Amino acid sequence: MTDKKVKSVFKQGAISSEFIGESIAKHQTKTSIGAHNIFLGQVRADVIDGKTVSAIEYTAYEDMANQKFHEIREAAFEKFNLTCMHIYHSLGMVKAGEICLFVFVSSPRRKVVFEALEYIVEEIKAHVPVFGKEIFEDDTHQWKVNN
Amino acid sequence: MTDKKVKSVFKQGAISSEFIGESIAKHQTKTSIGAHNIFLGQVRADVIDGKTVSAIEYTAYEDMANQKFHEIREAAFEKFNLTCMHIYHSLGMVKAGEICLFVFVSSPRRKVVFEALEYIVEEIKAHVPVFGKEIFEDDTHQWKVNN
Amino acid sequence: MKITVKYFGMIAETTQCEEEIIDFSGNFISDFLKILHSKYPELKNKGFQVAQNQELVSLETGVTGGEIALLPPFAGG
Amino acid sequence: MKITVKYFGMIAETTQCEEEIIDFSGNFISDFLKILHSKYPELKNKGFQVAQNQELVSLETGVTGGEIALLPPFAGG
Repeated sequence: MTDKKVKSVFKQGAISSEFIGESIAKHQTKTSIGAHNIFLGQVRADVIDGKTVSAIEYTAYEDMANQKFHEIREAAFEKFNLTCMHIYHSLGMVKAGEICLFVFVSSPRRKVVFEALEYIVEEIKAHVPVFGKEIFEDDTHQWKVNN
Repeated sequence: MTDKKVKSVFKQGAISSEFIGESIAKHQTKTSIGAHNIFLGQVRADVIDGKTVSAIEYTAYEDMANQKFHEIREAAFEKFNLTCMHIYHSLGMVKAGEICLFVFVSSPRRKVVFEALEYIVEEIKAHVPVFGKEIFEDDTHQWKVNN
Repeated sequence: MKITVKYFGMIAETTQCEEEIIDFSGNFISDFLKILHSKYPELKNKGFQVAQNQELVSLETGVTGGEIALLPPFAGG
Repeated sequence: MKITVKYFGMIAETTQCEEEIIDFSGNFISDFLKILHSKYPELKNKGFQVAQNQELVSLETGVTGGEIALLPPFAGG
């Protein structure tokens, strides 16, 4: 499965709502699809010890991360009857309120998309080497850890 | 719970990808949100006895349907820690490939949005009096039934 | 009492109207359906639920007046 | 053999570099980490996983050369 071409999932900066809208539009010619499910991760302005997160700066071990994304993708296509799957993750600065993760799955039937989307998002959170520096308004920072 | 104002969930015709993109954009000021989950129902060009579905014409018992949507909404807010919830359903003609249902939930945490979205979509499918006439390319039709 | 009857989807196709007013003097939903069945014999072959004033009811529910709707299988989404 | 070592996130903050080349003559990942721990004593207090040539490995894995990366907790999404 690792022989197939591995394309990059990363985009510099936030993922825009226009980009998401356009991705949806592109699927309207695929008339075997009956259900889409979309997950969006958005940067929260968490307040920690009285300081507010203003942005997260994402870095990644890019080669390994793209390989992991590819493996997750292949595993999901094997487990679930999906017509399409798209994953995008931000690198660099993403401000609070902006979108840093966009996962989009489509299938003829709805049950499939619910299961597949949750599987993919949990796999990404657990296995992809992406790192997040939570930057506070006073320019101090802490390192984000997925739960 | 039925005392609160009941607003209409229905939109005439298909739900556009631009509308969905704009809905996402509106949530970028809500910086307590960490996760969005979106379900889109798309009309399938199913082939039945050699004839292809070209569109579905939706009708509804509108007052009862809006009341049911409202009850589903209230129940979901009670069960799940949601920041926002939006539901839109088409009435009238929706062509194959176009979107007829848009359900959008947002929460600080991802686990919540997965559970809530599936709950809401299943409730809509089971309890909302919306009817669908599947129109074939030769202008004959059959009535859609949710499974 | 006067009942506003509403028909939807494949049921409206059978009755060839979406709404009518029927004068009714019985007690139960089952009595009311007898009238509809005799007016529209084809209804017997159709699956539908009955709502009275926007709440689903059973055959044993009393008719309270207002609005009765015949709802074919739901197809939302 | 020459090993390219990569550091990320809070680990790169500790080592104050993102990549370096270390000449290594031992056998296991555990041996390799001893070298890093003596060079960067603060690493002992940090949680990280080790990847060799993009695959997670354990302390008992043999060092095969190429690329070793120190990965702090993941924070994707």
